[in-house]
Parts: sequence; C-alpha cells; structure tokens
Amino acid sequence: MRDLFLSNCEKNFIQKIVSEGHRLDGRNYNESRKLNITFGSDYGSCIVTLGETKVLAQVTCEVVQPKQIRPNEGILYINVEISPMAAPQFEANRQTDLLVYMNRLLEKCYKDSKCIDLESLCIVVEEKVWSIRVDVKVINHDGNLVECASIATLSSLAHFKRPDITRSGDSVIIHTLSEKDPIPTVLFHYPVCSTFAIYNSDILLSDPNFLEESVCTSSTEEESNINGGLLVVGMNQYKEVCLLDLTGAAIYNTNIVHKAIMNAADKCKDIVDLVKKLIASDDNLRQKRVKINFSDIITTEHKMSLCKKDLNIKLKNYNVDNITKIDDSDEEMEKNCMEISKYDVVSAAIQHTAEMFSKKGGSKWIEISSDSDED
Amino acid sequence: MPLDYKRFNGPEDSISYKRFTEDYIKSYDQLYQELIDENGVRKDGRAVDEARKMFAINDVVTQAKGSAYIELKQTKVVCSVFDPREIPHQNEFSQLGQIYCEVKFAPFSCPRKRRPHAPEAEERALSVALRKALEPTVCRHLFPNFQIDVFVYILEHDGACLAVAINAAGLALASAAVPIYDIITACTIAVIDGKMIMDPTEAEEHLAIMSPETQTNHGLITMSTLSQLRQITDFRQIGSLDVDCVTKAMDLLQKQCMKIVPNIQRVLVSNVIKYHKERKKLEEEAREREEALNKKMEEWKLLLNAG
Amino acid sequence: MADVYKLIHPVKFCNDYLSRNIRPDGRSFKQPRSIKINVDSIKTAEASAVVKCGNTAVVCGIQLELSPPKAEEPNVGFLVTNVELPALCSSKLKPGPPSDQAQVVNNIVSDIVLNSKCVDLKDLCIVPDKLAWVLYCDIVCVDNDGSLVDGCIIALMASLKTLSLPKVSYDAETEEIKVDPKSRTKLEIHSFPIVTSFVVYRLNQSNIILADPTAYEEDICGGSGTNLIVCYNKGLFCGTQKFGGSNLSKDCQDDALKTAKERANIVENIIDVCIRNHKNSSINE
Amino acid sequence: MDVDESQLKDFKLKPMKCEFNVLSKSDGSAILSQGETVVIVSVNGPLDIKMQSQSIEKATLEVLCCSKGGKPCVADRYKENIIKQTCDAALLSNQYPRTGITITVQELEDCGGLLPCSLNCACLALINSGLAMRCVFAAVTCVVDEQGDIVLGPSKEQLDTARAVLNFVFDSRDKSLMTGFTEGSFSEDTYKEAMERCRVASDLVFAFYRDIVKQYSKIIA
Amino acid sequence: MADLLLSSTEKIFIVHGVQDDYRSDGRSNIDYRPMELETEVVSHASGSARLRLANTDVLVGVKTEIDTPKPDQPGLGKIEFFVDCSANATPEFEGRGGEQLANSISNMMQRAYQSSQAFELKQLCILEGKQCWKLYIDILILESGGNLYDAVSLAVKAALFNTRIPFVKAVLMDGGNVDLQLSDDPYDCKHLDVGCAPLLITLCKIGDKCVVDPSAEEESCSVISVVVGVTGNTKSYCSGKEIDSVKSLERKCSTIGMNGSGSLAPQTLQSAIMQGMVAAESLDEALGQALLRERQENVILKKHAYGFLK
Repeated sequence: MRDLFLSNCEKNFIQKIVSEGHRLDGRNYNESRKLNITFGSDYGSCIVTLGETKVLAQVTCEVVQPKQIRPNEGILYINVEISPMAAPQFEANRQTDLLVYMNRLLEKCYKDSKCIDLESLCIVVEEKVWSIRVDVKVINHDGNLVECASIATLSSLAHFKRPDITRSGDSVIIHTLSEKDPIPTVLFHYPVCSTFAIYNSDILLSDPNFLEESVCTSSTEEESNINGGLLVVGMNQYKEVCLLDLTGAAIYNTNIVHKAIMNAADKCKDIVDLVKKLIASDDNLRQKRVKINFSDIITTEHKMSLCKKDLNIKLKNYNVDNITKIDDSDEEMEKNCMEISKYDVVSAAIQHTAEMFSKKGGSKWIEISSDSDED
Repeated sequence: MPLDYKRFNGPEDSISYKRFTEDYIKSYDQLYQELIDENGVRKDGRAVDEARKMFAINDVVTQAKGSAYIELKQTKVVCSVFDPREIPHQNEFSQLGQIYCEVKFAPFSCPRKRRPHAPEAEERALSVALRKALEPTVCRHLFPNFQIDVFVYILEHDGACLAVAINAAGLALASAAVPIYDIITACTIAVIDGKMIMDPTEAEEHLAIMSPETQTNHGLITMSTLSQLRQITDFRQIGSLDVDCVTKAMDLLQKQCMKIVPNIQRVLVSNVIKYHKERKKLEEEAREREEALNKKMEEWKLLLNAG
Repeated sequence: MADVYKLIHPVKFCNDYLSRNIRPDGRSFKQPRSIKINVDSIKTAEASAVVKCGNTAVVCGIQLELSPPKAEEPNVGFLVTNVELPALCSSKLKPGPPSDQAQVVNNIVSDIVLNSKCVDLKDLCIVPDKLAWVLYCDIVCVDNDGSLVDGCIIALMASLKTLSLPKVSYDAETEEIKVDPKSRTKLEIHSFPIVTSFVVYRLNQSNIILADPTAYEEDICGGSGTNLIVCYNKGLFCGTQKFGGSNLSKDCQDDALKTAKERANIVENIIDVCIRNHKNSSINE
Repeated sequence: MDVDESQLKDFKLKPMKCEFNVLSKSDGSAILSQGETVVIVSVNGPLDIKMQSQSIEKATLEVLCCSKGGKPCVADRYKENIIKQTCDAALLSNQYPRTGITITVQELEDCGGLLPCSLNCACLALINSGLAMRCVFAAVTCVVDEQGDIVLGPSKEQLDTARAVLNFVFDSRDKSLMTGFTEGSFSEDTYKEAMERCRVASDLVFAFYRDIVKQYSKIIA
Repeated sequence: MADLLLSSTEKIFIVHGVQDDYRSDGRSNIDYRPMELETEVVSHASGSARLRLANTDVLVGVKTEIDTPKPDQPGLGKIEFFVDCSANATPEFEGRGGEQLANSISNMMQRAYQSSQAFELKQLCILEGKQCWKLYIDILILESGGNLYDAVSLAVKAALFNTRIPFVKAVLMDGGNVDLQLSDDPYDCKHLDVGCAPLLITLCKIGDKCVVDPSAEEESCSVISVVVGVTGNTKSYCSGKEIDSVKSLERKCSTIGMNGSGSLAPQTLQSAIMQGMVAAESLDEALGQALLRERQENVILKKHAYGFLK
C-alpha cells in the first residue's frame, strides 16, 4: 500500500472542531451517514453504501468435502478484497494489514459468533457439505469499512438462497433454480459491527469517515496521540455483544466502552430491522417476477459532483434543540435498557462502573470497573 | 493443496490410467530380470559399463545468450543461460557473482506420474545440486553483485537427468561465453545387486533405489568433475554402499567424465568454426559490394570528368 | 554492425527494411517461416509433437488420466490444455508462477480448442457418472521467437491426431477398473484449426501486416505478443483476435484472412504428411 | 438516458444507462449498464509507481478485472489483456512518462456481453478521469444465430444458443478496428458483414457517449 | 549458513591450527565437542529428543499418523522430514532466510533414510496396500553453532529410538473398507527398530585437512565440506539378551553429499569418506549407550526431566 500522508493542518483542524462539538460534514457525534442497501439479480449479492463508502458482497456456494474434525458441518468462508478501485493508495493483489484486519473482524463477527447454522449445510456426513463463500469487495473507501462490510456480509448472507438437493441412494441431485425453489440460509442471529472513533479519550464519533478515521489513529507532531482510537463493536439484534475490538491508543476510561455499546445496541437493531425489511420486500418483488438488477442504482444524483451539494463539508445548524440532543445520550441509554434481551446492561450510580447481570440466574454479578476508581 | 488460479486445472482426483494396468506393481526380482539378463546385458543391449550415446548441440534457444540441448537416448534436456543481471532484492554487496539455477521437469516428462506445475521438492533439490556443481566452475569473482541465470528444462526423463543437466549447463555456459575454469562434465552410475551399471535408464535408477531383500550394495551416484583440474565439484550418493564400492564407483565415474570432455569440446569448436566461416562469408560479400560500388564511382567520375 | 544498429535504433532499423518491402530476416511481408514437425518423439507422453516455426520451438505432450466426471455433466470427459512459458524460453520471463502474458496465451489456446470443437468431450466419457478420461495436454515453449499461438496449436493438433486411448473395462458392481494398454482405439478429431498470427505495423501513414512475426517484430509493433490471430478451420473461421498495435484497415484485414486461409491448407498438409511418414516408418520398424 | 429506440433504423443495441463520478475516491469512475449487464470502472492516474515498472517513454497501464464472486482465474487475465491493449491504444500515455495509470473493472451483473460492456465503461471512466486520449472507442457485440442471421446487441438466451459471437471495438476517428475477439465458427462473408453492421452500430454508442458528456458538462458549467 | 564475521588473521589462525591438529578450542581434528542429549522432552509427541552440541541446539519431535501407502509401494510406511530454522537461532534465519538451509538438511535426511538398510519402512505397515503409519519428523533448530547436519541426525535417531507407536489391528471388511482396532491401554505400544538408522558426519575441509564437528568459526574458514551418511549398527542399540540374537552389520554409506561453493580432489574425497566412517562408528556406539541408559533410567528410576531449564 502506498503511504498516505495527512498534513498537520488537517489533523489539528479536525481535532479542534471535533473537540468543539462539530463534525466536518455537519453530523452529530452519534449520527451515522445515510445507509443504503441494494440487491442484485442473483441471490446473495448486494451493494451497501454508507455515505460515500461502498461495498459489494456476493455469496456463492459449492459442494465440497467437509473438514475431518467437523464431518457434519458446512463451511463458511469470508474473503475481503480491496482493489485499487477503493482508493488509489491500494495496490492490486496485495495483502495489506487493513485487509487481514478486516477479514479477521468479519470472521470473528460471523464465523466465531456462530450466527450461521453450519449443520444445516451438511448433505452427506463426511462426504458432501455446502461451502458458503462470501466475497466482500470494497468499491469505495471513505471510512468505516468494517461497518459497511459487515452490513454487506449480513445482508448478502440473509438474502442468499442455495439450490435445493435431493438424495437418492448414494447420489445427490442438485436442482437448478428453475426446477425447485432454493432454500434460504438459517441465521441464528444477525450480528452487525459498528465503528466509533474516539477523540480525546472521551468523545465518541459514530460512523467516522475516512478523514476522521485517519486523524484519530495518527499522531500529531506536538503530542503523540494517546487519546484517539477506533472501537469496533459487533452486536446482534438481541443486543448481545459478539465482537469488541480496539485499535489505536488504549482507553483509560471504561465508561466510553459502555457508551459505545449502548449506542451500538440501538444502531445495530435498527440496521438489522432495515436489512430484514428490505429482504422481505425484495422477496415480495421477486415473487411478483419483478426483475431486480444492480442497474437500478444508476441515478443522476452524482452529476453534481463538483457542486456544493455533493461536497461533504457542511455547517451544522445551530438549533437550540439540536445542541441539547447531543449530550443526552445517557437518557437514551436508559431507555434502551427496557428492551427485552437475554442480558441487560445497566449503567450504575457510581461513575466508571457498570454492572451486568443475567436474567436467567447463573453467575450473578460480573463487575466491570476501572481500577482507578476502585482504589 | 491450494488450487492454482493461474493455470487450467483438471479434476482434483484424477489418477493415471497406468495404475489400473495389470503389470503396475512388479517385484524386485521381476524388474531385475527384465532389465539385466544372466549374461550381464542390459535391456537396451548395452554392456554393464557402457554409457549411452550422447547427442549435444548448442545455441538451440535463440532468445538466450547461450544454450544447449543434450540427448542421451530418451533423456532430453534443454538448458539456457542468460546475461548477467544485477541480483534482485539484495541489499548487501556480494563479492562473488551468484549463479541462479532452476531445474524444471516438463509435466509429461516422467513415465510414472504427471509432474505438477508448481516446483516440488525433487526439482528444488536438483536445482541446488546443479548450483553446487556450477559454483566452483564459473569464475565468479569476475562479476561481483551480478547473477547468472541458468535454466534447465527436462523434456523427458529416462535416467541420469542431473548428470545430463550439468553437462548441458556446462555447454550452455561455455557457449554463452561465461568465463569458466574448465569444462564441467558429469555422469551417473547405478549399483544394483553389487553390479556397477554405468549411465542407468530411469527403470534402472528406480531399481537401484528400491531396497532388495538381501543386504547387498545398492544405490546411485552422480558425480561432476573438472577433468583438467582433477577436481570434483559435486558428489551425490543415495542408497546403501560400502566404502570399497564407493571408491570403485568413483574411479569409473572419473574415467567416464573424462570421456565426455572431448565430445563437449568438439561441439564448441565446431560452433566456432561455423561462426568463423559465416563471418568470413559476410566479410567477403561486403568487400565485393564495396568493390562494385567503387567501380561504379570510378565510372561516374570518368563520366563526370568527360562531361 | 547491423547488430549495433538494431540495438540502438530498433524502430529505424525496422523501418529501413520494411520501406524496402522486405523484413529484417529476409522474408516478404506475408511469407511465414518454415515449419518442422516431429511426432511421437517423447515416449513418456501418450502422444507428443515437437514443432519448430522458424526459431520458435514448442513441445506438446499429452498424458491420460482417469477421473469420475463432474456431477453437473455426467457424460462429459475432460480436456485440460496448459501452455507453459518457462523462464528459459525468453529473456523477458522470470522464474516463478505464470506471467500475465503466459496466462493470456494459455487462454487463447484453450479457447481455440473449445471453439473449434476438435475433440468431442462426450467421446472421453467411459461410464457416465462414474469414469471419464482426462486429457492433460501440456504445451511447453522451449524457444519463444514470436507467433507462439501458431506453434502451440500445430503442436497440439499434431499430438491429438496421433493419440489413441487404451481400452478400459469398468465393473459396475465392484467398481474395479482395468486398463489394457495394448488394445487401443484412436481418438476421433472432428476439426482441424490452424492459426496464423500477424502484427500490424504503421509505416508512413499506412498500415502493413506481417505474417508469422518474430519476437523482435512483435516488440516493435507494440502490445504484448502478436496483434492479430486468425484461426481457420476447414472452410470456416473459428476465432479471430485483434488487440494492440495499430488499427486494422479493411485491406489489411482482407489480406490477412486470405493469407491465413492459404497457410492453413499448407500447414494441414504438413501435419498430415508428417503423421503419415511417422506411421510408415514405425510400421517398417 | 436510455438510447431512444425509435432512433435506431433496422438494428438496435441493448438500452444503456450510465452514471459518472460514482466513486468519490477515484480520479475517474463510471457505472454502465447495457441491458442487464452492469459494470463499474474506476480510473486512477497518473500515479507514482515503483521504479521497476516505470517506463521513460509512457505511462504504465495496469488493468484489473474483478469478477463478482469466487476465485480469480486465467480468463480474467485474458479480459485484462484485451482492455489493457485497447485502452493503451486510445490513451495518449506518452504525455505521462514515469507514471502509472490503474483501471479497475468490477463486474456487478453478468447477463452476457460482460467484456464489451466493460470496455465501454472503461472508455467512459477514462473520459471522466480527464486523461488525454487519442480517440474514444466503442465495443459492439453481435451474434450469428442458428439460422445464420446476424443479431446485434444479443440477449442472454441469444448468446447461449448462438453459433458464433463476434465482438468489435472501433476507433471514434475513422471507425477502424481497434480490437476484435470472437467465439464459435463463422464464414468469411459473415465475418465481414457482421463487422460492417457493428461498425455502423458503433455510431449509436458514440452518440450515447456524447450525450452523457454533454449532460454532465452542462451542470459543471 | 550462519555467516560469522572473522578477520583474515583469525582465519589464518584457525587454518594453521588445523594444520597442526590443534584447533582453537583445544580439540584435535577428529574430536567432537561435548554433547547433551535428553529424550522425551515434548509430551505431546510420540517421540522426541533434544540435543545440544556445544552451541548448537536441536529439538526433534516425531508425530505419527495413519495414512494410506503409496500405490507403487503397498507394503511400506512413510517418513517425512521437516526442518524449521527458527529465527531465534541466528538473525539470518529471519523471514525466509533459513529456508534454503532447512531444505537442504531435510533433503539430506530424506536421502539418508531412503534405503531399507538404513531404515526399514516395512515396520510401519499396518495392512498392505491399505493402511500404514506415516512418521512426521519435525526438526527445530534452536541455536546454530556449526555442524547442524550431525546434530540433527543424532537428535533424529534419538527421537526415533524414543518413539512409541500404538499396536493397531487392521481388519479388511466387506467392500474393501478397513476396520482399525486400537488397544485401550495407552501403554500398549511398540518401539521402532532404529538400530541401523544413519548418522550424518560432516567433514569440513580447512586448508589441506578435514576436520569433524566444525564450529561456526571453522565453517566460515572453509569453502567445501563433505557430508557422509553412515548406517548404524543394531547391536549398539540392544540390551541384555537381544545382543546375541542380532547380527552385527557392516557400516555402509547411505548418502554422500557436498556442501559449499568449492571443489575437492578425488583423493581428498576418498579420505574424507574413510574418516567419516571411523567417526560414525564411535559416535553411533556412544549414542547407543546413552540411549539405552536413558531408557533404563526412564523405566526404573522415574528420571528427573531437565527440559530446557538446564
């Protein structure tokens, strides 16, 4: 990967406006960019756009021999590719750290969280299973790739249908889509990642764009940046955490993780609902034999590329309502707690401490606290 | 094994049909009787200590700086040598020039199985052996920080392929005008049931490596020498041989290597003669043209003067 | 002297020749190089051919393997062609996995074989859904001096024409396979594609085509490899490819098609004669 | 933006739709649909590249073709080669010595005619990128169906059952053949006729290009 | 190989020392450096050994797996060597630096073990044509202080001596399937017969003479060395009554190879091979004794394991 340099001016400017409560594109701290999901003509293909970040995902399947240690389970394989299309600094067919990092995060989120019923993918034990392969291709990289890619992975997996099979004796017949209706994949839960950029170790920016991402992970000349970082939270629709990952400097404030999880819980549920809704409507359309195709995403929107409408710099509207809304995340958190889930997360009275307890008994108290306050 | 995305692949579980023929597996004795009869005459009519006839030419690959093709009956090997080039990806200065060797088998070169395209252990071992043999041969101090690429391609393998590869590489180096100390020659000997078998075929090599029931000597030796300097540049033995046997084989190999030298020399000399003749012819033609031109000039001058 | 001239002024050197209606190696524009073919010289392969077109030397060897057919197409065998460009055949290649150029040649050759339908893959099936032949056709270039695809196809066709398949008996009950290498049947070849390559050279505001170019001519004309590949198969064209180099005018195209057609007949003849000679000599032995 | 079908005389191409500047991070980008086949192309350049791949005479062109799912294969290299050689001939790359130009092609939908669509889209993306070009080019496909008739702008079914598929890429200046590639067998006359028909049809593609560029340039102005 | 930076005076000192049969560490040309050997150091492996030869440190683990035999050798098992030159050993092994050396060592070992007179692969057969044992021999070079070939071959032989493979009964079922029956008792194992397994002896040509067991410094003074693989004598590896029933076998060369960029005169090569045979004989006997003692201690005394702490 070619190195990309940020000027100190840029860095300082971004740092400054963020600390004053603004973002370059006029969003609030916990406001995401516009999310858009489009499905292609094949099952399991979709393009997800998050602001200007665009990711294409395609699920394919084939019959393979299962792994020896898991003879009755199908195989899920996730492959991320970042071509020079994403941004000029990427080179073709090169393994970059970012690529490995993304691959691993998605694997953690979808493979390790066991969201797919792998046993349902088995055809003949020890002989034939379905191998599901998710190809995630980054088309445009404008920050928050992980979130965008995870939504794409989830939508394509949920959208995907594999051909039906019939077993007769030893042989297995794979039916084409026209012969028999294909079968959707069973998902136990719908995990989604969301990214937060941490500024000054207490400001959380949800859905950071490329500039915000790069500034918070890079260090300025005067002060080596110890306060910034990227926090990825993977959660499913039941508000269970599937993944937590921090890059950049360590946080010395646990509160921020809680805050992030609170924010993520809500956001993830919304995203999952949206994905489910879109898939349902897509299914509906398909049943009515409406042709769905990626050509639908071609619009005239971008004609304005060089006019102000498309430039992502915006001044925030100074509305009295808006200003108060920024800081009331704590209230929102409490509202969230009312939702039904296996676990409830309650922010406790003492600052920097939260208790987490299970409804179904078992281990009662798990305390997460920062050491500084315990002392 | 990961699939090769840069080539067309056949089905994963295909097997050579020879596996299903009747005489796929033969016992040691069966093979032995097939290859050597009771009078000590080999299957192809050679005596035990008789080498195969060698066919060698150089400059077969026009795109290379120097090249050679050597054929020992069915063993066919092409070798090409390219101009010295700077050693890639190297950050330290190297006082001696380096020799990069690569030996590859054609996919169809072996009678027993199809060779995979990707380099495998045997090819790598042969490449190392070839480099070992050539390193003492080339005047490496003459091109510091440069490397010479020597590529060997085995089109058909019927025994003694390392020896042939070394011979071909020596010839190619010489025809590429790379400075060398001496002409390098190599040959192989197989020991089967205590018998010394010069220049074995693939079947004989296979038998020599196969372990007999008895505790007799068996094995394979390949040796490369610089005959004029009386030096051994590489010596490779496999199997199980006692010391006397090794010593005896060494003598035989040395003699055989000596025998090959004049053949290689003849090829090189005939090439020089050919080149020289061509050059002379060209010069002759050029002179004739010039004369004709001069004559015309004279005529013109005369005409001009007259006019 | 000529060598030095060629080295320091490669384009002008070529121009000087071509403007006098002759090519640097003494050929006329549409004159292909001479072809030498030798079949069945490699005994470790089931069928083989060595072809030299001028300096370009190509070796093709076919090996036979057995495999169950694909589940989707149970009555079809396999024909796997691969063109190998080892580092020794040209100074432009470096050792390692196949270069992009090698993959392009590989794809072109395989496309021609498929398009011409010279082997009916159904002929390669032995027992549907159980057993089929796999023909591994490996084409190795030993010396790459231009017009590689021509040589590859000639070598491939010559070896396919001499290929015979041993008899296979398959016991459906025990799934036992027996092969008798002595009784063989010839593989039927349904067509006879022959390829002629050209380069398009821009000379004084007009285009000329050079048939069967050398590596040097390919370089001069730009692009990678030859610019125009015409495959002619018994009265029909089966695949023309044009990429890189100068644009192709109508006249040049007509010329090229005509040349390709003529050459195809000649080459076809050469291959047939060569195979016949080989058969006769092997009978005499 | 669809090509008006009434404009076409006795032949028609598949409806085309295009959008520029789809990718914010690329120097030039375009998404093009031809019928149901959709391709997105990004162009980056002139870029700084490694010393080894630099050329002192012209820009080094690199083309990358990505299929939608699954693994890379040999056929991708072939497509890359065709796009590369065509773009190389169209670009005035000697204006950018010692630099690199990267063209990335991403398939979105393949309902036949992917490669011609990629070529057209690449041309549009190059126009969008503002790199100096010698000419623009248009790829046109036609098939010879089982009756031996020539059909322009074939559908997926027509492609699957066709006896031969012929693709041509024409230069905008004199409509001469820049690139061509075919599948299947055909006679010499068919070949020539198909080429002439495609040559005429290429006008439609060029008209479409002009139309698109006009629309965008109006807004910018 | 590990390139030490030695000045020319240092090199001359070493060369002259060798000439006078007195090496820089006080040994004569035919002496080995002190060795430490411990078996059964890796509890998860079927057999293991660690050998320390002065500064050279090698760890060998043997893993066993059931496999199908090669179709053209239905009655034989399989053995595979894998050498890993850890970057701990010397900074030069970092990345792919040690790959070439690792390849040549594993190649040499594979060749040395090829002949049935060196290692009987038949003892790994379970059911002819169907099932056999495959031995994976993983060799880890922990520290490189010269003479890797010898150290590796000694450690491998020790690890193989220490290897136990479980008794397995294989029964051919209907339809060609194989049913394997494994004994419930994990101690129901057999030892391998490794008496004749070969040892590699490196003879390093310094000046006009050849020395055994060269140190890293000595290796950098030499351009050529000969590696001789010599088969062992089963007799040295038997204890008690078994000794009488075993025939003493003649030692043979199982492989010979050359390392380094130089060349040799034929006479030098011959004498080097002879010298190697002599060295191998005493080395093999010493190894046999040490291994037998170790096995006995393991059984009777519940020996204290030193591991890597020592």
